[in-house]
Amino acid sequence: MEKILEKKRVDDWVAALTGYEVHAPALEEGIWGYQPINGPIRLDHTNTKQPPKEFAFPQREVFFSFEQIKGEAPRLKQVMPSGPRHAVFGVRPCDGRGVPRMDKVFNDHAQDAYYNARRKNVAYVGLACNKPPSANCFCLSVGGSPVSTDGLDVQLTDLGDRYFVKAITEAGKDLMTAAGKLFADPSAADQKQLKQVHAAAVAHPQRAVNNPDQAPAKLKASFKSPLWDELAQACIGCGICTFLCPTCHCFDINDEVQGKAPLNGQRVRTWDNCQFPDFTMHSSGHNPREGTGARLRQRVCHKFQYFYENFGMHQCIGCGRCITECPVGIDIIHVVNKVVENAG
Amino acid sequence: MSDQQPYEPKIVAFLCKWCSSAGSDLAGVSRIQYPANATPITVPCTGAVSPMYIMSAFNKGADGVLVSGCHIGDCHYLEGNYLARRKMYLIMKLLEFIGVEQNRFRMSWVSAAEGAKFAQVITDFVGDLRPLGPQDKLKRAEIK
Amino acid sequence: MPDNIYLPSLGRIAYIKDEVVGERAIKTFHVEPLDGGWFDHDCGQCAMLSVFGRGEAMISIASSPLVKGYKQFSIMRVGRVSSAFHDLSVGDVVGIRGPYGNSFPIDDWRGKNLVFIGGGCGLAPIWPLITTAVAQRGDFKDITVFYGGRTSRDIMYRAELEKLRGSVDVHLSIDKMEEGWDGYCGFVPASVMNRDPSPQNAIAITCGPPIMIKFVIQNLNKLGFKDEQIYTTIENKMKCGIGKCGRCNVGKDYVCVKGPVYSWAELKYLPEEY
Amino acid sequence: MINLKDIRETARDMLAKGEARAVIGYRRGSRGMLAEPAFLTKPEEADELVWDPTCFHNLSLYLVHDRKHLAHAGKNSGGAPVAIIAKGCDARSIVVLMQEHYFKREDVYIIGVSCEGTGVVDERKLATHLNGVQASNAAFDGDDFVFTTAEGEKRIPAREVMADRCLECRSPYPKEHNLVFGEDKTGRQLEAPFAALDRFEAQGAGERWENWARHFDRCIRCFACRSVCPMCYCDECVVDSITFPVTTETTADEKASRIRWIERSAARSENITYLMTRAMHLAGRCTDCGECDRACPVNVPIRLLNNKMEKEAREQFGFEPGASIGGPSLVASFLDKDPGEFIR
Repeated sequence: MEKILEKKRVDDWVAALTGYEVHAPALEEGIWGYQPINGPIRLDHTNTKQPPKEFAFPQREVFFSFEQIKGEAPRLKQVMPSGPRHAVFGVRPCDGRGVPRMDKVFNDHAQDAYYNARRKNVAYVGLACNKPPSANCFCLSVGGSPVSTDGLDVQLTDLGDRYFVKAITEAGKDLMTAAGKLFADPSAADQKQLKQVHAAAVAHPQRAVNNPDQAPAKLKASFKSPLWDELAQACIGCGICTFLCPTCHCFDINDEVQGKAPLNGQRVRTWDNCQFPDFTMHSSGHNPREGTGARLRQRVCHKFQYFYENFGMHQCIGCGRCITECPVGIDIIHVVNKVVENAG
Repeated sequence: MSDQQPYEPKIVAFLCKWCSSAGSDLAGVSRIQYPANATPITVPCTGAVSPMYIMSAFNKGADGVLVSGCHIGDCHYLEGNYLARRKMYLIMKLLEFIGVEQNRFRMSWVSAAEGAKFAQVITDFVGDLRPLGPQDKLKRAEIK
Repeated sequence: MPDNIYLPSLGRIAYIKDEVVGERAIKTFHVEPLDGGWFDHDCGQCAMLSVFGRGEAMISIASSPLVKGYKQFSIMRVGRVSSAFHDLSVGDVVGIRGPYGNSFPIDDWRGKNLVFIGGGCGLAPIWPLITTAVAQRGDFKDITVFYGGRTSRDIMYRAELEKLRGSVDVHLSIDKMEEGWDGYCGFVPASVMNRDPSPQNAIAITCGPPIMIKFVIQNLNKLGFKDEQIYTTIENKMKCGIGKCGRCNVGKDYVCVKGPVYSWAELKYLPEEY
Repeated sequence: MINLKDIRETARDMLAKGEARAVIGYRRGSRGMLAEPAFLTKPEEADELVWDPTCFHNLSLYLVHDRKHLAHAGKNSGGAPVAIIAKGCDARSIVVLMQEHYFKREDVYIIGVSCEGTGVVDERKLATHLNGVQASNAAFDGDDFVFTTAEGEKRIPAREVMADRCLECRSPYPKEHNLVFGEDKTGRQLEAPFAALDRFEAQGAGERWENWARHFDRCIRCFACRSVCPMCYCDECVVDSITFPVTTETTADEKASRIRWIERSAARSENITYLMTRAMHLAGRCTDCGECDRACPVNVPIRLLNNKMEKEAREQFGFEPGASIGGPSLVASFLDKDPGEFIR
C-alpha cells in the first residue's frame, strides 16, 4: 500500500489511531526521546538518544511476584505485559533493522514470552533519512540503508510538504486504513520524487566499516591481538555504549525484596552490560573477561563476528550512538577497521 | 489513607548507644508519655552514621529520619559527634536542595540523663511530620 | 520448553547432607517436586535453582536420570545464592527451572572403558554419569574413578564412592599426606599417571578446578588419549540459561546452550573465555 | 598562549630519557574534531599530542587506572613516574588523590596546562550554536574558539560555548605542577562562582523537587558519571562491585553478607539513592572538573549536586577541595565553629 499524506494531516492520522498509544520523538532537556503523544507530533528529529528497543525490551521487566509466609510454600504470580497497542512514530531505518535482530535473540533456542508479548503489541512507523542524522552514521557499510524498511511496519519519506507513506506489513496497513480518508494515491510525479529522494539519501557520504564481509573471519583470527588492550586503554567501563545500542540485549535477573515478613517481592529483569567489570565475574572471583580489552573485544566481536556466525548477519546496524556518546572517544568503526586491517 | 486509620509518621531514629539510646531508655523507664512512631536503631556513635543509612531509611519508606547523639564535648570517642555534625549538615543541605521538606530530617543531642528531652524531640518531630503526610519522594515505589 | 521459561517450578528440600565442612563447605540436597512430576534430564545437564528473595544460580544436576523421585544437587558455599542454600532446612521450598545445556553422549560410549577424573566439587557434574554407568554396569567395560581433594575432609560422596568399589576401580587422592590415609598422596593429574589408564577403547571424563583440568588433559594426551576421547565440562556466570542474557558465551557459543559438556577436540579451538 | 610544540617536546624528551614511563595526554580521535585520551610510551608518539578546546577529559582518572593495574599485577610501584597533562581542575583532582594517599607525589609528573582566559567547550552548547554544521577542528585563540567547518572557519567567543564549570572557574591554573605551560590567570572570573547552582537554587523547594524528579527519572544507571570520575576509585561501590573486589580469597561469608543497598532497576528511588550518596561521597573531594555532567548521556545535571556540596563546604567550613596535599579532608575534620544551630 503506497499513499501520500500531507504533513499538516499527520496529527489527524495520529488522532485517528484510537486503539493505539502513540509515541513519537520529543525534546526534553535537549534530548530526543520517544514520548507518549497527546498533542501535535514533530518528525524533525535527528535520531533519538535512546533507540526504540525499550518498547519490546524495557530496561526493567517484572517476571513474577513472590510471597512466602515462613514455613509455607512460596506463592508465585506471573506478571505478563499487557496494555494497549503501541504505534511508534519516527523510527530511523537503522533502528528498524535492530528489530529483527532482537526478534532473533529472543526467539532462538527458546521463546521469551515477555519480549514476544510486548513485541506483538507494537508497530513501528519509520522515517527514511534524507540525509544522515548524525556525523557517525554508518548504516550503508553494515548492509543497511537510509531508506531501509527492514523491521518497520510503515515507512514515511519526507517529500517536502508531504510524506510518501508505504505500508510494509499487515500491521502497517492497519495503521493506514485506520485513517484511510486522509491519504491520497501517489501521482507519477510523487513516485518520481520518491525515487530521487531515496537515491540522494543513499548517495550521501557516510563513515564506513571498510570490510564488513571480512570482519567475522578477521576478528576471529584476532582474538589474541594486543590491539584490544591498546584500543580499550581509555575505556572507563560505563554502560553508555550498550544501554544506548538498539541491538544490545544482555540482561540481569534479580530478586527485589519489598518486605521480609512475610517475604514478598519480585523477580525482575534489568538491562546489563558487558562493559561492566563484574558482568562475567564468577562467584569465586574468577573473571574470564578481566580487562577493558577483553570486554571491548566482546562487544565488538558480538556485533561483527559471533552474531554473524550464529545468524548470518551483523548485529551492528550502524546508528553510531556508541561512537557519539562515548565519553572517551571509543569508536567502533575505528576499532573494527583497525583490527581487521591488522589481521592482514 | 482511610479515615479509620489516621496517618502516623514512621521515624527511623539512629541513636548513639552511649547517650541518646540510653536517653530513650530513660524516657521509657520514667514512663514519660511520647509518641511511639520512632523505630530506634542503636549505633556506636553518630560519627558512624553513613549518609547511606539515611538515604536507605528514606528509600525503604521512612517519613522522617532522626540522628541523635551525645552533646558536643561528651562523645565517648572524643570527636565522633563533631564529625557527625559536619556530615549531617551536608546531607541535610543536599536533601533540602533536591526539594525534600526540611522537617523530614532532624538531628539532636540527647544525653543519657535527658529522658524528658528525648520524649520532647520525638514529640516535636512527630508533630512536624504529621502535616507533611507520607514521604513518597525518596521511597521505593510499589511495582506498577 | 514451557511457555514461560523464566517461571520456576517449586521443589521441596527432602534431604540435606554436609559433604564437606569448613571454609569451602559443600552440602548435598535432594529436591522433590512440590506437586506432581517435572522435567527429565540427561547426564551433565544443569538446572537454575532459586531461593526466593535471594536469587538464582545455575547448578549441575548430580543425580542420575534414572532417579525419578528427586534431583540431587551438591552446592559449594561461594556466594550469595549458594550461601542462602546452605541456610535452608529440610522441608523448605525452592524454585527450579531447567534442564539446561547439553549432556554427555553416554549412548555412544556403551561397550567402552570409562575413566573418570574429578577434583574437589568437580565430582558433582560427572556423578550422574558415574551412577548411571554403574546402574547399567553390563553396558560398559572397565570403569575407573580418580578423585581427589585438598585434604581427606574435602572428599565428597565418600560413602558412595566406597560403595562403588567392587564394580568400579576407585582411586582417591589428597594433596598432602595425612595420618591414616591409605590412598594416593599428590595432585589428581599425578594420581592418574600413577595408574596410567589405557586409552584403548576408552573415554576419559574430567571435571574440577581449571588448573587441574589443564594438567589432567596434558597427562591424558601423554598416555595416548586422543582429544576426541577426552570430555570435560566448563562453567561461566549465567543468568537466563537459554542463551539470551549474554554473559556465559565463549566466542559465539553460549555455554548454557552449547555446553557445559565439551570434548577436548572441540574445546581446544574455542577462545579461552571461561 | 600555549605552544603545542613545547608540550610535544617535553613529552618526547621525558620518554626518550626514561624520565617517565608513560605520558598521558590528548590526541585527535577518529570522530570529528574531538580529542581523546592518549597514552604514550614511545618518544616518536609525542607528535600525536594535541591541546585544544575539546581536551575536556580529566586524565587523572587514568592515574587511578594505572594504580589499579599495578595493584592487580601485585606491584607497588611502576618505577619511573607517569607524566600527565593536567588542567587546573585536573591538577586539583591529582592533589586530592595524593591527599588520600592513592599515590605519592613522586609517582606522577604533572605537566600543567593553564586554561588561561577560556576553558573547554560544551558539546551541547556548541551543537546548538553550529545548528547541524559539523566541525572538524577546534582551536584556542585568545578569548575565542575557532572551529573549522564545511562552511569555512567559524570564530565564536569562547564564553558562548564554554562549559558552565569553566565559566565559573576561578583557578584555571594548575597550582600543583612539575612544569606548567600558559599564563596564570587565577582569580579570573567569567561568571560568578556557583552561578548555575545559584540560578537553580533560586527556585522554591517544590520547583526544585519537580526538576530533580524529572532528572532522576531520566537516569539509566549506565554509571558513566561514576566511571569517568577520578574520585570514584573505590574497589567496591555501594551500588555494586566495580573492579576487582572479589578475589579468590574473598570468603563466602563476606560475599553473602554484602548489603544490597540499591536495586539494579533504574527506578527513581534507586537513582536518587545512588546519585545522592555519590554526591555525599564526593563532598570535599570533587574539584568540579565536570566530567560526570559531560559524560551523562541523558543530561542529568549531576554537577549541581556536587556544586551544592562544594558551596556549603566553602561557605560553612572554609574548605577548598584539592587545595593542598597535606590538608585535611572535609568529612574527617571539623572546626569548633562548625554550624550546629540546626541540631535540637
